[in-house]
Amino acid sequence: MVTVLIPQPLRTLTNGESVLTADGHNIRAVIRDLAPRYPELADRLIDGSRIGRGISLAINGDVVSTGLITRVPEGAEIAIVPQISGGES
Amino acid sequence: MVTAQSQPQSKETEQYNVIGTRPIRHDGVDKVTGAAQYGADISLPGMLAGRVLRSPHAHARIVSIDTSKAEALEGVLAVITNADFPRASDEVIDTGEGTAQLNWVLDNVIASDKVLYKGHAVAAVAATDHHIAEDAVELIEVEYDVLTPVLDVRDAMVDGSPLLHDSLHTGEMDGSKSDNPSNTASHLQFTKGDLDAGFADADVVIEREFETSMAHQGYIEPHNGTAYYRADGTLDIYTSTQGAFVVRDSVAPLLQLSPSQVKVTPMEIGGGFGGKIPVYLEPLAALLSQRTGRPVKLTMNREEVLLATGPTSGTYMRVRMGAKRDGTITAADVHLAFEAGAYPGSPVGAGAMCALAPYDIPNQRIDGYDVVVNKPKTAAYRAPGAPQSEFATESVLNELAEELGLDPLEMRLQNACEEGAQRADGFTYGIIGNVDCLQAAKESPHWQSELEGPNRGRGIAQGFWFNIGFESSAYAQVNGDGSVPLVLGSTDIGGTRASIAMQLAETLGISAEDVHPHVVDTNSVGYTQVTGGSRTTFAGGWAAYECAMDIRRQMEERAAQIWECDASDVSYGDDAIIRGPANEDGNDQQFTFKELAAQLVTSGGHIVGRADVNKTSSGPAFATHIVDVEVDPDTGKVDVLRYTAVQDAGTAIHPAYVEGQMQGGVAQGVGMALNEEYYYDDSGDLKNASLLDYRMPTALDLPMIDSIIVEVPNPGHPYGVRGVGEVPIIPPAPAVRAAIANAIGVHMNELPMSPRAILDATVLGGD
Amino acid sequence: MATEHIVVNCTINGEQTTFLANERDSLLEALRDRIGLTGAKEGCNNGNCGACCVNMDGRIVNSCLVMAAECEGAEVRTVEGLASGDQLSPLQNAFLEQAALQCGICTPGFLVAAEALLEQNPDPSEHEIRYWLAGNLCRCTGYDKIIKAVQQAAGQSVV
Amino acid sequence: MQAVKYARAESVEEAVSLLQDGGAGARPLAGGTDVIVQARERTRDIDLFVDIKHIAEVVAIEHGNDGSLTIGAATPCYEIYGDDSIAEKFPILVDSTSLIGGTAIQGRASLGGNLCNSSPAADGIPSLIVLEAQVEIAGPNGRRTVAVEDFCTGPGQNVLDSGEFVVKLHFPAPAAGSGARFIRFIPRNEMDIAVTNAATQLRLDGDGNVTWARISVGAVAPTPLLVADAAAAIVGQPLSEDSIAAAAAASSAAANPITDMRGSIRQRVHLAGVLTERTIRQAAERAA
Repeated sequence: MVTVLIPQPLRTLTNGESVLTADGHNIRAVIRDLAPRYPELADRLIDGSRIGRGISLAINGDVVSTGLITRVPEGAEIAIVPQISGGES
Repeated sequence: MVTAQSQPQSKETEQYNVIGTRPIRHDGVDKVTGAAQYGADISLPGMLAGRVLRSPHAHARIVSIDTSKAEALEGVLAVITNADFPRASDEVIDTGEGTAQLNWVLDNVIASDKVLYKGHAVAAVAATDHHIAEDAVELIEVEYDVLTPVLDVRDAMVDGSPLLHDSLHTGEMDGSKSDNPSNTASHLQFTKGDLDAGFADADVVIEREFETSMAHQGYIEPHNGTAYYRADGTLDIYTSTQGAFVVRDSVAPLLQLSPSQVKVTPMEIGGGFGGKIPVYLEPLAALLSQRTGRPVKLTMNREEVLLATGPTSGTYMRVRMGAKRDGTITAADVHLAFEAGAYPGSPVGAGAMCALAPYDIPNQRIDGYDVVVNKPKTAAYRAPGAPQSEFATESVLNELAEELGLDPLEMRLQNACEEGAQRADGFTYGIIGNVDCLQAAKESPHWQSELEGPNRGRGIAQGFWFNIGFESSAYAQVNGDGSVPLVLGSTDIGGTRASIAMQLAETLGISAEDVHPHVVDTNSVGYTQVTGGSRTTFAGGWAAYECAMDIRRQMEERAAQIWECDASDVSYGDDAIIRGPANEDGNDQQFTFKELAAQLVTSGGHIVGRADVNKTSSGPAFATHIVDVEVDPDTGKVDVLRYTAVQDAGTAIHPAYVEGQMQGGVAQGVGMALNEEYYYDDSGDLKNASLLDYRMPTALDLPMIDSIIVEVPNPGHPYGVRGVGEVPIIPPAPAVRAAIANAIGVHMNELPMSPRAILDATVLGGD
Repeated sequence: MATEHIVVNCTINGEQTTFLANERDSLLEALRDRIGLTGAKEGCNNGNCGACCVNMDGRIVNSCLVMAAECEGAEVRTVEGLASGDQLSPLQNAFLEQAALQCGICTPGFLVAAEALLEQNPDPSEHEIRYWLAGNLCRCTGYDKIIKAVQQAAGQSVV
Repeated sequence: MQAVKYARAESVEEAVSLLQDGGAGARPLAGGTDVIVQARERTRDIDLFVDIKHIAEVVAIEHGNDGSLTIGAATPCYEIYGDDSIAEKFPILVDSTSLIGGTAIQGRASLGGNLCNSSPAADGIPSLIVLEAQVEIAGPNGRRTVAVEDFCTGPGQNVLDSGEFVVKLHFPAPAAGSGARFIRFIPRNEMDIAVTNAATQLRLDGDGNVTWARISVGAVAPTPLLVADAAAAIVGQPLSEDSIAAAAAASSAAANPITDMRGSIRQRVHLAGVLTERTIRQAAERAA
C-alpha cells in the first residue's frame, strides 16, 4: 500500500480527495490501480509511455527520473509536483 | 560541524584522505596560461563567420524578408531564415531545464511569423569574414507590422491584453485549459492545512507586494556555436554549453537528424549559471554549415547576449503571513506571477516549491502563474525562481519579526523545518541542515559583533534550494603507472573536474593528482545531464564513486587471478591496499594500487571502470546570510560593509570551490539586490544592453565574503554531498533589504533596491 | 565596404611579429583571429569587462578598444607571455593555489591587469587591488579569492 | 566595425589635412575609448581614424613658470593623475582622470577625447569648466582658442568644424587660496557613467570669505552646465550652511535633465544639489 498526495488543483480529478491509497510495485502499477477509481487523474498522470506533461512525481521526496517503471517501495508517499528546473555556475 | 575557512580539512571529512583537501584543479594551468580553449577560441580549416540579424521591435508581425542584397555581397555564402528550417512539430523535447515544444524552441532560435522581443533573431548570414557578415546583415530588408508590446506581467494577465500567441491557453495542473487564449501559460497551486483558520490564529498579519526586475546571469563569455556539417551527413558542433547532450537533442530534431548523426563537443565554458542550457546559435550554425558545406562559427556580442538570451523572470509577488505573538508562524499565502519571456516556461514552479521551504508552517497556499511577455525567453538562473519567491517571503518574515519585537534569527529557529517536516508541495524532509545553518550563523563572529555608526544596518535571511540528481556517466581506465584518466560528460564551469576526480580518488584510495579528468564529446561518454541544478558534484561524484567501485571489484578479481585464489578472499581496502590470503609460505599477499596497476598489462590487460547513474535523490541545501550595509541617505546608495554566508554543503569535497560557489552566489545576489535590472522603454526597447549599464558588481563593490561551511552529510550520497552552487544566490536580496530597513527605517518592495529606488522611497517621497 | 588588409609590425610577448590584419580589426581580433593567441577574451567588446586586457607599451589596455593598426611599433604582452616556459609566474601560481578562478574566462584579463599592478605597486592594499581591478568583471568568484591571490603574489599573508 | 581606415599623423598640419580630406567620416583617434565603440556599434558614421597620439604636443604635459598648465589633448589619464605636480596644484584633475573608466581605460582615454565626445555626463568637462580651461583647436585656418564652457553645443556635439581637432588644453594658474573638487554619483563604485556629477572651484581669502567661485554640474542638461547662480550664492561671504544650501538649490534649479536608464529627472535634480554641496565643502577643505 502506498499513499498518493493530491495537490489542490488536481482534486477536481479526485472528487475532492487529497490523499489516496493504492497498490503497485512501480509508478505505472500505482497509476493503473488508481485508474478504475479516478480515470481522469490516471489520464493526467500518464502520457503514453511517460509521466504526464508538465508534472513530476516524487517518491518520498525524491523526484522520479526513471519514468513509469520507477520502483515504489511499500508504504511510500508519492507527491505530484510541477516540473521544475535548475541552473548553476 | 562548522569549519573555519582557513582550515584545510573539516572535522567531518577527517575520515577521508582526499575529500576535504584543496588540491590544485586539474584544468588550472591551462586556465592561467591562456591555453584553455573556450567556445569562441575554435578555428577550423575553411571556417566561415556567421552573424544574426535581430528584430528592432519588441512585438511585430514579419511581413516580408528580402535577403537578396545580402546574398549578392561578395564573400557571403549563405543567408537563412526560419523558412529554411524543416517544419518543427509541437512535440515536446527535453531542454535540460525542463521541457519545451520543439516549434517554440525553433521560433525562439529564429522567428517565424512574429518577432516577440527586441533582439529576436530574424535571419542569419555566413560569410568569409566576420566583417563581411556584419555588413551583410545590414543589407537584409525586413518589413514589419509593428504590434503593441506587453512588457509587464500584470498587464499581460489582464483580459484584453494584446496576445503573444493566439494558440496559448492557460493550463491548470489538472490538465484543463482556459477557453480563451491568454498570456498566462499555466497556473499551479500548492496548499497545506486550513489557510483561513491559520490567519484567524495569528496575532499579527503582514501583507506586502513586491516587484522584481528581470536580471541576467551575466556570464562573461558570450554565447557561441560552431558547426560543421560533413559530406557524410554527420554534424559536429563545438560550443560553450552546460549540457552537450541537450544541445545534441535540441539540434538534431530541428534539422531532422538522428542524434547519432550529431556530435557535440563541449568547449571550456565562460560561465553559465543556467543561461547556457538552451540552444541559440548552434541550430543556425548547423543550418548555415549544411548550406555551405563549410564550418561556420557564430558568436554573440554582449548586446545580443543581454537582448536575446535568457534572463531570469521579472515578477509581481504578494505575500501575506501571520504569526502569533510568540513568533509561531500560523499561515502564509503566497501569490507569484512570473514573466516567462516570449515563450512559456518561467521558473515559477521552482519558486513556488522554495517559497516557504525553510519553515514548518501548518497552513499555506502558494499560487504560481507562468506568463508570457514581449521580453526574451527566460532561462534558468542559479536556483531558478527561488531568489524572487524567497525574497518576498523572507522579507515578510523579517517584517513580522520586527513587528513582534523578536530577533529574526530566533524567529527562524523557532519555525525552522527539521527532519520529517512536510512542505506544501508534498515533500517530506530527510536529514537537513536548516537549523544547523541558523545555529552556525548565530554563533558566528559577525552575528556576535556590534554594528555601530549612523545609517548602518544589519540584515539576515535564510535560503533554500532543493537540488537535483539525474543522469551522469563516468569511465575510468587504470594505466600501468597507476594513473587514472577519468572521462566525464559534465561541462566544468567551476571546478567540477576536480570535485568529481577527488571522489574517484577517495574511493580508489589514490591521490587526486593521479586522476586525470577529461570532459569529452557526446560520442565518447554516456548520457550526462546538464551542469546545473547543483547536480554535478553530487551525481557526477556518485558516478565516479560507482566507477571506482567497479575498478575495485575488477582489481580484486585480477589480484585473485595473479594469486590464484578465490576473488572473495581478496579485498580492496580504503587505504588502496589489495589484500589476499596468505601464500603457500604463509606470508600475507598484498599489492598497493600502483603495484597491481603495473601488472595489469601482463596479467590480462587494462581495467576500465564504468558507471552510469540516474539518481532520484538530491539533498536539499540551506543557507543563512548576514549582511551589514551603510546607506547614503542623500544619494540612496548602499554600500555592503560586511558579509557572512553560512551554508550546509553536506560534505565539502573541495572546500575552496565550495567557498567560491558561496562567494560567487553572494555577489550575484547582491547585484540582483542593488543594481541589476532590465530597463525597458515603453516600446519594449532594452535601454541598458551593455555591461556599462547592466551593472554587475565590480571588485570595488564588495567586501571579503566570509564563508562558513556547515557539513550535515546527505545520507542519500556515498560521500554525503549536497549541491552547493545554487542556494547562496537566494538570501542576499532579503538580507540586504532587512539591513537597509535597519539602517534607515525604510522597507523596499522592489528589486533592484537601486539608489534611484531608495531615493524615490525616501527623500523624493514615493511616486 | 571594401575590406582591405594591412601589415603590422610589433613585438608580442617579446617576439618580433609581423602580421596581416583586416584594417577594421581591433587588437583583440588581430590577436585571436590573425595571430592565434586566444588567451585574451571578448566579453563585451566595448571596454566594460576587462576580459581582453593586454599590456601595451607598459600599460594595460582593453585590446577591444585598440585598433590593430595602432600597434605598429608597439610592444604587446598577453597572458600567453606571463609564464617562462613551464614555469608559471608567482601570480599564476597564486591564482591556482587560492582557487581564484571558477570558469576561468576572466582569468587572463585579471592576470595581465594584476601583473601590471604589482609591477608598479609591489605591496598594494586591499582597496588598491580592488580599485585597480574594478574594470575587470568576474561573475563566478565574488572577487574574494582573486584579491587573496594578488595578496599572496605580493608576498602578503593571506587569511 | 564599419569599414574604417587608419592613418597616423606625425604633425598637427598632417592631422588637419587628413581630417579635411577625410570629410565628415574622418575622426581624430586619441585613446579611442569612445570613437572605436561608436564605429563598431555603428552609432556614428566613421570611415577614417586619424591617430593624433604620435604628435608630440598632443600628448605632452607642460607646467608653465607662472603655475599654469598645458595638457595635450590625447595625453592618457594615467599620465595626468600620475604627474606629481598636477596632483599637487590641480588635484581636481586627478579626481576626474582617476575615475574615467577602469585602469585599462585610463591607459588610453584622454581629457581631450572626453571633451570632444561631448557627452552631457562626461567626467572630465565639469572640472575643465571650473578650472577655466581654454581649448586650443587646430584647423585648416590655423589655430583658435575657445573657453571650455562654450565648447559643447549638445549631446555629442561641439564647436569643431570640418578638419579641426583639439590640440591641447590650457589651465591658468590657480590663485592663492584656491581649492577645487570634482565628484560624480554612480550606482556602483566604479565603471559607471555619471548619473550626475559636479565640480566646484573656489577661492578663500584670509578671513575665510569666498572671493571667487565657479560651479559646474553635468548630466543634468544637454551639455555640462556652468551654474553662475550657484557660484554667486557663496561668493562674498564666508561659507555657511545657508549659502551652501542656496548654491545647491541654484544647481538643482539650473538642472534640466532627462529620465533614462541611468537616472530619473527628479533624482538628477536632487543629486545636482547634493553634489554641489559636497564639492563646495571639499573644495573649501582643499583651499584651506
